[in-house]
This record gives sequence, C-alpha cells and structure tokens, in this order.
Amino acid sequence: MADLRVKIGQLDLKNPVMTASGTFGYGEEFSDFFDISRLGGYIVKGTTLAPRQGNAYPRMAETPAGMLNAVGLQNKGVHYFADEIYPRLKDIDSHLIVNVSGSAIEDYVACTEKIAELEKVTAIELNISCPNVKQGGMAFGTCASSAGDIVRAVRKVYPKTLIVKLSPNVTDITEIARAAEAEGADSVSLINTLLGMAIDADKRRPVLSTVTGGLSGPCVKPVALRMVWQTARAVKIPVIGLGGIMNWKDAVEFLLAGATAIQIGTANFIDPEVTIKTIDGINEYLNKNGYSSVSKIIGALEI
Amino acid sequence: MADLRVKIGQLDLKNPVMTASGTFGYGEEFSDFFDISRLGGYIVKGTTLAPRQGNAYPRMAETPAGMLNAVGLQNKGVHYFADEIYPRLKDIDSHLIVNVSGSAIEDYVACTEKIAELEKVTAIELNISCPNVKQGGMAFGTCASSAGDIVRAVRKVYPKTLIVKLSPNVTDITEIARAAEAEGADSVSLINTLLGMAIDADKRRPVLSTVTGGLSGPCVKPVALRMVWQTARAVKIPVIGLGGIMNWKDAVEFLLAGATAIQIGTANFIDPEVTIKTIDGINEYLNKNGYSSVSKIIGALEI
Amino acid sequence: MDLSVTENSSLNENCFLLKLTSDQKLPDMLPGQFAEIKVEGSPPTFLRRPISINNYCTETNELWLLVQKAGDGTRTMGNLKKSDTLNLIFPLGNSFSFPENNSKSVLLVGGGIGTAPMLFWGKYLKEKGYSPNFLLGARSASDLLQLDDLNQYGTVYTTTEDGSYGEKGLVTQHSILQDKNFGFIYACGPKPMMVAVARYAKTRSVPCEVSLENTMACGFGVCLCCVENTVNGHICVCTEGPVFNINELLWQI
Amino acid sequence: MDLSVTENSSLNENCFLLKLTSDQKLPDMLPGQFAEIKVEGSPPTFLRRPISINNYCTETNELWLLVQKAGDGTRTMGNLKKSDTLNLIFPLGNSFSFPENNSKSVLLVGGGIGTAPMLFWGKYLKEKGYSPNFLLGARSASDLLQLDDLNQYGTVYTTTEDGSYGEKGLVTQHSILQDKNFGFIYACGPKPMMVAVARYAKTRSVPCEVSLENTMACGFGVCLCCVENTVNGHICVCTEGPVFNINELLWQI
Ligand SMILES: Cc1cc2nc3c(=O)[nH]c(=O)nc-3n(C[C@H](O)[C@H](O)[C@H](O)COP(=O)(O)OP(=O)(O)OC[C@H]3O[C@@H](n4cnc5c(N)ncnc54)[C@H](O)[C@@H]3O)c2cc1C
Ligand SMILES: Cc1cc2nc3c(=O)[nH]c(=O)nc-3n(C[C@H](O)[C@H](O)[C@H](O)COP(=O)(O)OP(=O)(O)OC[C@H]3O[C@@H](n4cnc5c(N)ncnc54)[C@H](O)[C@@H]3O)c2cc1C
Ligand SMILES: Cc1cc2nc3c(=O)[nH]c(=O)nc-3n(C[C@H](O)[C@H](O)[C@H](O)COP(=O)(O)O)c2cc1C
Ligand SMILES: Cc1cc2nc3c(=O)[nH]c(=O)nc-3n(C[C@H](O)[C@H](O)[C@H](O)COP(=O)(O)O)c2cc1C
Ligand code: FES
Ligand code: FES
Repeated sequence: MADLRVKIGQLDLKNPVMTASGTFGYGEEFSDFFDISRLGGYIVKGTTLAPRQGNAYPRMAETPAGMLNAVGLQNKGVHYFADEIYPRLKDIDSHLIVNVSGSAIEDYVACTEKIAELEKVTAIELNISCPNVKQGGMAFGTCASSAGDIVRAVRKVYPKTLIVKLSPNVTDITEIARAAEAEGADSVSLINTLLGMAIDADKRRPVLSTVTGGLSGPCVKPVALRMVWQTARAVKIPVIGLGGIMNWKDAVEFLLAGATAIQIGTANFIDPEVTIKTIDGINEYLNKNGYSSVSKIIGALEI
Repeated sequence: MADLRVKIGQLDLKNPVMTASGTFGYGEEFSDFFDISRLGGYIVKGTTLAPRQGNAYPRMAETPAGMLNAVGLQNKGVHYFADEIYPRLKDIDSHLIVNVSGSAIEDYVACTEKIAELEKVTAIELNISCPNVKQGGMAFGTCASSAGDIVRAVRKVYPKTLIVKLSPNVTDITEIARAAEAEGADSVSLINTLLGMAIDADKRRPVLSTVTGGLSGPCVKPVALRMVWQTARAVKIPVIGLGGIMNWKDAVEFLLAGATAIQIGTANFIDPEVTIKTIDGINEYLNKNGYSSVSKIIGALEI
Repeated sequence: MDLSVTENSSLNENCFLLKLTSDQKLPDMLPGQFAEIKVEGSPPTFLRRPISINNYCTETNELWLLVQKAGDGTRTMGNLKKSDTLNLIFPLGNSFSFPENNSKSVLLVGGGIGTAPMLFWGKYLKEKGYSPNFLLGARSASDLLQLDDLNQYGTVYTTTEDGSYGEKGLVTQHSILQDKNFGFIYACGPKPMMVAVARYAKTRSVPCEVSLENTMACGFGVCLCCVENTVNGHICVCTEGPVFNINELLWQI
Repeated sequence: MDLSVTENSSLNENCFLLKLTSDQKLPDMLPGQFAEIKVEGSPPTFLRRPISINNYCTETNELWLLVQKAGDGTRTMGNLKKSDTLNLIFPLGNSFSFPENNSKSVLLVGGGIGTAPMLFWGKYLKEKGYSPNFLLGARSASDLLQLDDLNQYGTVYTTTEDGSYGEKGLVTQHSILQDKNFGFIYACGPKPMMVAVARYAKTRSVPCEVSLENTMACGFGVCLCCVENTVNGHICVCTEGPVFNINELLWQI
C-alpha cells in the first residue's frame, strides 16, 4: 500500500480523492454504495445564505461525452444545513467541506460565518464560478480584481482552510488563481463547468430552461487538464484538479499535471462507486510503478 | 428544394455549408468523394507569409468525443500557394477562401496583400486564434484591442470579404467580435479550437510534442453553440458558426442559434462526405418543416 | 448490480421485453419504482437510462423491463442477447399507493410505453385483494403490449387511435370512464394524456396518482436535475417521485 | 465504402483475421496500403482506425485485415460477425517498391502485428517472379500468425523471444541474416525492430523500406497530424507513407 496522504491547507487528507460539489448530494445518498469515510474529503452541495429554489425545469441536457446542467444552486440555505444536515454528517471520519455560493459579497461572508461555527466542517470551497445563477458566482470568478475582493472578504471571517473554486470561462485562469492566492486562499480547485448550450432542432428551442448551462464530464477533461497544468505552475498553493475524471487513469493524469488532490463529479452519476475505484486504482498505479507515495507523482509530468 | 442561399459580406453562397480551415486540405483531396463545387464555400489550410514546418510529432491525441491537434500551421507559404495550388483550384465553382495566419501584424498584412491579387479567392478568413504557434495567432484573438489592431491593418489592404476567426479561449467572445466588427470585418467565424492537453499516464508525458493543443469535435459543440448564440446577438455582421458539427442536425442548431453559415471541420476526417450530407439534410429539414428558405431559421431559436 | 439477460423478446417493431436475473436474490422492489441502466456500446449514451420495473417475479428471481426504442441508448439495449450482462442501479424512486378508501376497484391507465409500470402494479394490487382494471391507449393494435399478461390480473380495456383494436380514439375517450366508478386511478404515459386523466379524476373527486418522466442525470437524488414544480416547491422526480398524487402538482387541470 | 464481413476468425487471444467483401468489385489496391475503418459501437473510438491491407484476392473479391486488439476500437472490431457491415476508406497511402537491381531474393521482416502487410506484399512479389523470404519475430509461438498462408509464397523464418518456435531471440538475431544475402529488405513492426533492421540493411548496403505507424486523424492527407521528419522535412505518413525508404528518414541508424 503506497502512502496516499496529501495536504491541502490545514487538511491532512488520507488520500487525494474527493467528490465535486453538486454531484454528491450530502454524501448520505452514497452510503448504500460504499463507506464514505474512505474518501479523502467530500464536498457537499453548493450552499447559500438563503434557501434557493434553483432554476425551472428542464435542467439537464446530455451532450457528446458530457452533460449540461442548469440546477442553479437549489438548496435549503445554510441554516437548514447547519441544523438538519450537519448533525447527521459530523461523525463521518473524512473531511466535510462545504461549497459556499452566493450572489453578493455580504451573502458569501454571512454564509461562511455560519459554516465557520460548525466544528467538523474543516474547510470551505468558495464557489466563484457557478454559471447558473443570474447575478453571481461566475461574475466574480471571471475577473481577477473581483475574485480578489471576495476572497479577501471571506478570508477575514474564515480561519480554517479556504479553497477557491475557479471558473474555466476565462482568458487566463492563472491570473484569477494568483489573485486568490494573493488574498490568502489556501488552495484553488478547478475547473467548474464550462458555459455551454444545447438546442432541440425539432422544437427550435433551447433544451435548458436557462438557455445556457454548465458543461461537465469527459468532454471537458482536455481543457481542465490544461488549466490545472497552467495553474500549478503559476501558484505555490496546492491545486485541486477536476473536470471529466472518470477513473483512476484520469485522476493520475491530473496529479501528474500538478494537482495535489482531485475531485470527481459527473462520474458519480454513472458509477456511484467511482471514487473508491479511483482510490484503489491510484494505489495500484503507484505500486506497479514503484512509487512509495502519491506525492512522488504530483506535478511529475516530464516535458 | 428550399432556397439555401445566404450572404456573407460580398459573397453569395449557394448554401450555408463550408469547410473549416486545416481540416479540408486544399479541397482537392476530397474530389474522390464528391463534387466540391456543391459547397457553399471551402476554406483552405492556414496560410502564412513564409513556409512553416509546423510542430514536431506527435501532433494528435484522441480525446472523449474529440481530438487535440498541434499541427502548428504547417504550410508552404503564400507564394507557393499562389503559384502552385491556386491555379489548380481557381476554376472550381464555389467560393475559395484562404485562412490567413501569422505571428506579426506585418506578416498578416503581407500575406493578405498577396492573396488579394488572386482573383478567384473571394474572401479571406483572418485566423487570430491559432493556439498552436508560439507567438501568434491566439495572442491577437484573446484581447479586444490587439484584435482590433490587426483587423484594422488587414482591412486597409483587403477590399474583398474579410472574415475574422475568433478564439473561444476568452472570457467574453462578444467583446472581441465587436472589436472586429468596429474595424470593418465583414463577418466573424467561431470557434477555433479550445486550448487543451492530453497526458499519457503510463509514460508520464504529455501526448503532444507541444504539451497543449487545440480541441475540436463534438465535445466542444455545447461551448461553440453558446458562443455563436451570444455573438449573433452582439454584432450586426453575419456570424459563421462551427465547432463539433457532425451532421445536418448539428448544423441546424447553429443556424437556429444565429449563424448565417456554418463550417465543418473534424467531421471531415470521419466521413469525407459529411458536408454534402449536411447540405442535403438541411434542405430536407426545411422542406419537412415548411420553410421556403434557410434564412427563415437563422437565429429563429424561440427563447 | 450486474444482472444477466435470460430473454430478450421483441414485442413489435419498436418495443422489446427484457428479462433479467442474478445469482443473488434480487432486492425487494415495489411497483412504480425504476432502474437506472448503463448502456454499453452506444457512443451517444453517456448517462444511464431510467426504465420502470415492468414486473418482478420473486419465484423466478426475475426482473422485467419493457422498453421502447426511443434513441440510440434504448436501441442498443434492444440488441442484448441471452446471457449478456447489464448493469442496473435499482430499485429507485417511490411507488404507487394503495387506495385509502375501501373501494376495491381501481383503474390503471397506460398510454403507449406508459403501460410499463402497470403490469407489476396490477399484479401487486390483485395479490392484495384489489380488482385492477387496465385501460390502455395506443396508436394501433400492434402497439398494445402485454395484453395476455395484464389479463391475468384484471380486466383490460383498450383504445387505439386508428380503431384497429378496442375502442377507437384516445384513452380518455373510452366508454368505461363514463360507465364505471373507481376508487383510485393511476396513470402513466405522455403528459397530455396524464393531464386529461388527472382532469377526469379531479372532476369526479377520485384520488389519482401519475408517474412522471423527467431528464435525469443520476436517478438517486444527488444531481437535482430532475425537478417537478409542486406545491412543496421543486422536488426531485427520481427520489420523491416518479409517482405523484395529482394534488401535489401545479398542473393546469 | 461499406463492406460486408464474410468471416472473422480468431488467430490467438489477441489477434483476429477479418475477411470482407462487397457486391461491387473492390478497387485496385497495392501492398503496403491501408484502410481507415469506422468502428461502430465503441464509445471511446471517435476517429477511424488505420489498418493495413493484409491480403486482397481478386478472384474472391475479398479484402483481409489482420488485427491485434490494442484498445477498445480494435476490440470492438473483433466482435464483428459474418454479414455485419464495416465502413472503410481505402486504399490509402503509398506501397512497397520493387527492387531496382536484378536480385530476385528479397527479405520481408515482420515484428508482431507488423507482419500484417507482408502477406499481400509477399504474394505480389511471388507473382512478379521474385523469391520472398519471410522473417517473423514474435514473443511466443502463438503470436506467429498466418504461417501457412505465408508459406505458399516463400520461405518462412521465425524467431520467438521465448524460443517456443523457430530460433530463440529477436528477429534481428536470426541466423539467416548472417547466412544469406538479399536484394531488398522490407520491414514493419515496432520502431526499435525497424531501426535494427535498417541498421543491418545500411551496413550491408541493401536497399530497405520500412512501413511506419503514426497517430492519424484523417488518413488521407488533409489534417497534417501524421508527419514523419524526413530529409525532405515534415511529410505525411498517410499519403507519402506509410512506406519509406530508410534513406529518407532522419533516424539514428
Ligand atoms: C422514471 C422513468 C421511467 C421510465 N420508464 C421507461 C420504461 O419502462 N420503458 C421505456 O421504454 N422508457 C421509459 N422511460 C423513458 C426512457 O428513459 C427514455 O426513452 C430513454 O432514456 C431514451 O434513451 P435513448 O438513448 O434511447 O434516447 P435519446 O436519444 O436519449 O432520446 C430520444 C428521445 O427520448 C427523450 N428522452 C431521453 N431521455 C429521456 C428521459 N430521461 N425522460 C424522458 N424522455 C427522455 C429525448 O428527449 C428524445 O426525444 C422512463 C423514463 C423515466 C424518467
Ligand atoms: C498505417 C497503419 C497501419 C496499421 N496496420 C495495422 C494492422 O494491420 N493491424 C493492426 O492490428 N494494427 C495496425 N495498425 C495499428 C492500429 O491502427 C492501432 O492499433 C489501432 O488504431 C488502435 O486502436 P484502438 O482503439 O484499438 O486502441 P486505442 O485505445 O486507441 O490505443 C491503444 C494503444 O494503441 C496506440 N495507438 C492508437 N492508435 C494508434 C495509431 N494510429 N498508430 C499507432 N498506435 C496507435 C495507443 O497509443 C495505445 O497505446 C496500423 C497503424 C497504422 C498507422
Ligand atoms: C448537476 C451538477 C451540479 C453542480 N453543482 C455545483 C455546485 O453547487 N457548486 C459548484 O461549485 N460546482 C457545482 N458543479 C460543478 C462540479 O462540481 C464540477 O466542477 C464540474 O461538474 C466538473 O467536474 P466533472 O466533469 O467531474 O463533473 C455541479 C456540476 C453538476 C454536473
Ligand atoms: C487538424 C486541425 C487543423 C486545423 N488547422 C487550422 C488552421 O490552419 N487555421 C484555422 O483557423 N483553424 C484550424 N483548425 C481549427 C478548425 O478550423 C475549427 O475551427 C475547429 O476544428 C473546430 O471545428 P470542428 O469541431 O468542426 O473541427 C484546425 C483544426 C484541426 C482539427
Ligand atoms: S436525476 Fe439526479 S436528482 Fe433526480
Ligand atoms: S492522418 Fe491526416 S494527414 Fe495524415
């Protein structure tokens, strides 16, 4: 057994495999499939200060090797999370990370303050990259100065590990990553979804109620890998890589490109046990190739 | 038979189906498969002032529902094109469009001046979006002011139809499109390839000699459709849509999203007759749905 | 869970019946529930495909799926052969409810492939002492599926749009709806049909449940892609449905 | 062009031989040329797959492909059954050249699946009055393919790495290379093997052609993805190859 441990900010992860926000519910839904305490960490649904109904139906379109979603951050708000959901999750032996979303800086800050009270939430992932809400999310993530502003404000109220989730819908993702780093982020995770669109030619209408939505799945993997590689060379804080990871081989590619940990999103829908298989697969890869620990392959791409 | 004619700048196209640069050679390679004069237009290889060897091997990686290329504008230069290739193409009854590429403004201008001398080249497509050459191409296409500069310089020396090909690797493609329009472009075509990367986990190396390359094929279609839709609403000049079109249905989606014409790239590799099938399919779609002309569905998406 | 195909029979040009089994005992399941199916060898089929449980035979440890070829995913499933393996996540979703009143005569309405969940539900109702009546609507005689199977568990009424079998017309025009009273109505099929059935039920104050479709990415409640707007807000069809009481819905009925 | 499968026979665990035909007369083709094949039902296989023409029988109007299961694309091709249809673009590429000198004895070296083009070329050479000698190298006896077919057209020499058939060792260690002289050498196989053969040929001043692989997107010269760096610059393997004279290459030999 290779040493799979990695460190993100103050977190010691037992392995580099986490779940991506919005694709893993609150984790409980997966307890029929495997023991979720095996995960390095699990990032729960995008959580906002106030409850949100999300967008109208239809919210999903299948695309070549991927899907578009337009969920729009449906959730019952941070107080419901703290009161009703957190108590059920807090004793699971893995890192519970909350994805904090919003539209205004004050909301992000207030939501974070509430989360900061929850002892067993060991980190937040600041979602400044959701393409599916009208004002918000993505607007912050597509401009270095506003990304810096929001990270600064949240950092002030959050002493634990702060991960900033970046949008791929930008000219230069390293610029945003550096802005987050400069304001004290402990890590950046990327990529969130690419902004895309699907059209029903017969009905002559967009498939999604919101016209555009977020693209995820293997189709985005080449773009995600490239951005992770660029970002890992541009910042000193650890990078968490995601986007289209379907198996251990994809995960290894992200680690080689420079990611210290990875997240699995859409693949959970197709194989609920994919995360566990990925942990096992990384371990086997390391053993087969004679690496004693996963840290040996992080950023080890030979150019 | 529906009326398939569309107009791009000064060009009257017999139908809205063209081929994408770099995926159709000089057209001649396809004459075994069909009569290329049936095409609305055909855009030949990226052509530069001086000959270029292109990048080292390997130049290609297959990806989920797509491919990465790192050809790097291999071509024998505009003079060779004018002397050796043009004479063979000039009598084909379709619009011959040259994709003009380069790294410095002066080269673009000089290359364009040479092309302007060739009577039967009825338009150029200015490629400011090639991700595969070190200095060049894409740098212009990812910044509105430098895009404006180059369009202005080329417009001065080129009185015929000027199409500007845009990069999708930007935060806001409409900004670049508007800059091109403001400097007198007759049309914009989009998207060029998304910058991506592939890694060989076993060899722990990038698959491409250039590390990163350009992503094309159905995997990029949702992003391309979204950008075409955004751009068609942002500019008055006609938009030419491309990115992942594999069949008539995909083509109709781009037309509905606001494209006046479309280009087919990667699909030519898989089915060399795809362009002809697409023309026929669009015609059938129009007939079946009672449209007398293709112009009736351009931008006709119901939101 | 990997199941193995014991039989794949074509019922007409577009529909086939898959029978599946396993070495292990299949998990308990209820009528109205569905499975999420991984289709192998179909390039455009990235996500799993939701298919209702058509029947579950505890004796033979068999699960039946009644499938219509809608696109490449279901077409590729149609090529499965005896002994092939199919990966299913199941059982998923809620199930139909028993009538709360004492009325034993209930109506199960299926439009097109919407009959799929009704065989299992009818069988189950019969076992619990109810008298199911099946009302099926289809375009043409050959689109009426599993009539013999359904006949074992209740009376079958049919309509066809072209009049080639049963009464001519839409399912909601069948005379039985005027002639008989039912204690509960269950419906599955195209939305306009379900709306019409719901309207009929509401007018007569008969309790009514419908089984909804939606575009699903996961099928087990984690993606939130499959919502129906209800009196309780956006609710996932895959976990809190697919069966809904019409009183919960915000349909114009 | 759509061809139909007349036979698919498994030659060992990893390799199979596909025989294809058409109602129309197949186009003329030459040894060394290849086909680009559209694989249906393999989700990861987006592009066509290049496969050499293993044999072409004008009498039976049959085309043979000898294929090794390398990944999902070739594995899926391996499931093809009699009467299935396969879409090919062919013939593509250049072909082997005849010796320019008068020597009639030539050597055709195949490493692993690299023997694929050699059957057709050997047959062709024989028909034109040459004496082909086949030298095949493989890991083990079961990896030596089509020996009977090759025997019809020339003498077959073999090496296996484990010594289970023929001489033990690598193809380039076979004694025939010391014992006989050849007027031309043709090689196809893994690059290290081809380099070794090229070195042997160069040392002895025997003309030599090798058939190269490359990652191809189109196969007919329009994408420029498949270049080999040569004395004439970057050249497409799919149109100006796959067969190259070793003098054109910039290999370290
Ligand atoms: C809870 C539930 C139970 C179902 N039970 C059955 C059943 O028992 N038998 C059966 O034949 N079908 C059933 N369906 C419908 C079935 O899931 C779709 O027909 C199938 O997913 C189509 O896949 P495809 O790849 O063949 O077609 P695609 O190419 O994906 O689509 C073909 C057409 O079907 C539509 N479609 C695709 N996916 C869905 C979906 N999830 N819901 C509704 N429409 C869709 C598309 O919009 C398109 O018009 C059920 C759906 C749900 C949600
Ligand atoms: C001109 C030419 C002729 C060929 N003739 C034959 C033949 O007669 N019989 C035969 O079995 N194979 C032949 N090949 C190799 C064959 O094309 C590959 O094995 C096949 O494309 C692999 O596809 P896949 O989907 O099964 O595997 P993939 O999953 O795509 O790949 C599996 C492995 O094969 C490698 N590979 C993939 N594509 C190619 C390629 N185009 N060239 C080289 N390596 C590749 C990959 O890097 C990977 O390591 C030929 C290749 C070329 C270029
Ligand atoms: C249905 C769905 C819902 C999502 N919701 C969120 C969310 O609430 N917050 C967030 O930061 N990202 C969200 N994402 C993005 C994913 O976390 C992830 O960044 C993206 O899907 C790319 O990874 P993948 O290709 O592995 O899915 C969502 C993605 C999907 C598919
Ligand atoms: C092999 C290859 C070479 C290309 N060369 C060029 C080029 O020379 N100039 C250019 O503007 N675009 C070039 N492109 C981009 C295509 O023209 C097109 O914009 C892109 O592939 C998206 O369309 P598609 O998905 O239909 O292929 C190339 C694409 C490929 C795949
Ligand atoms: S389909 Fe994912 S929540 Fe219902
Ligand atoms: S494979 Fe496209 S040019 Fe050779």
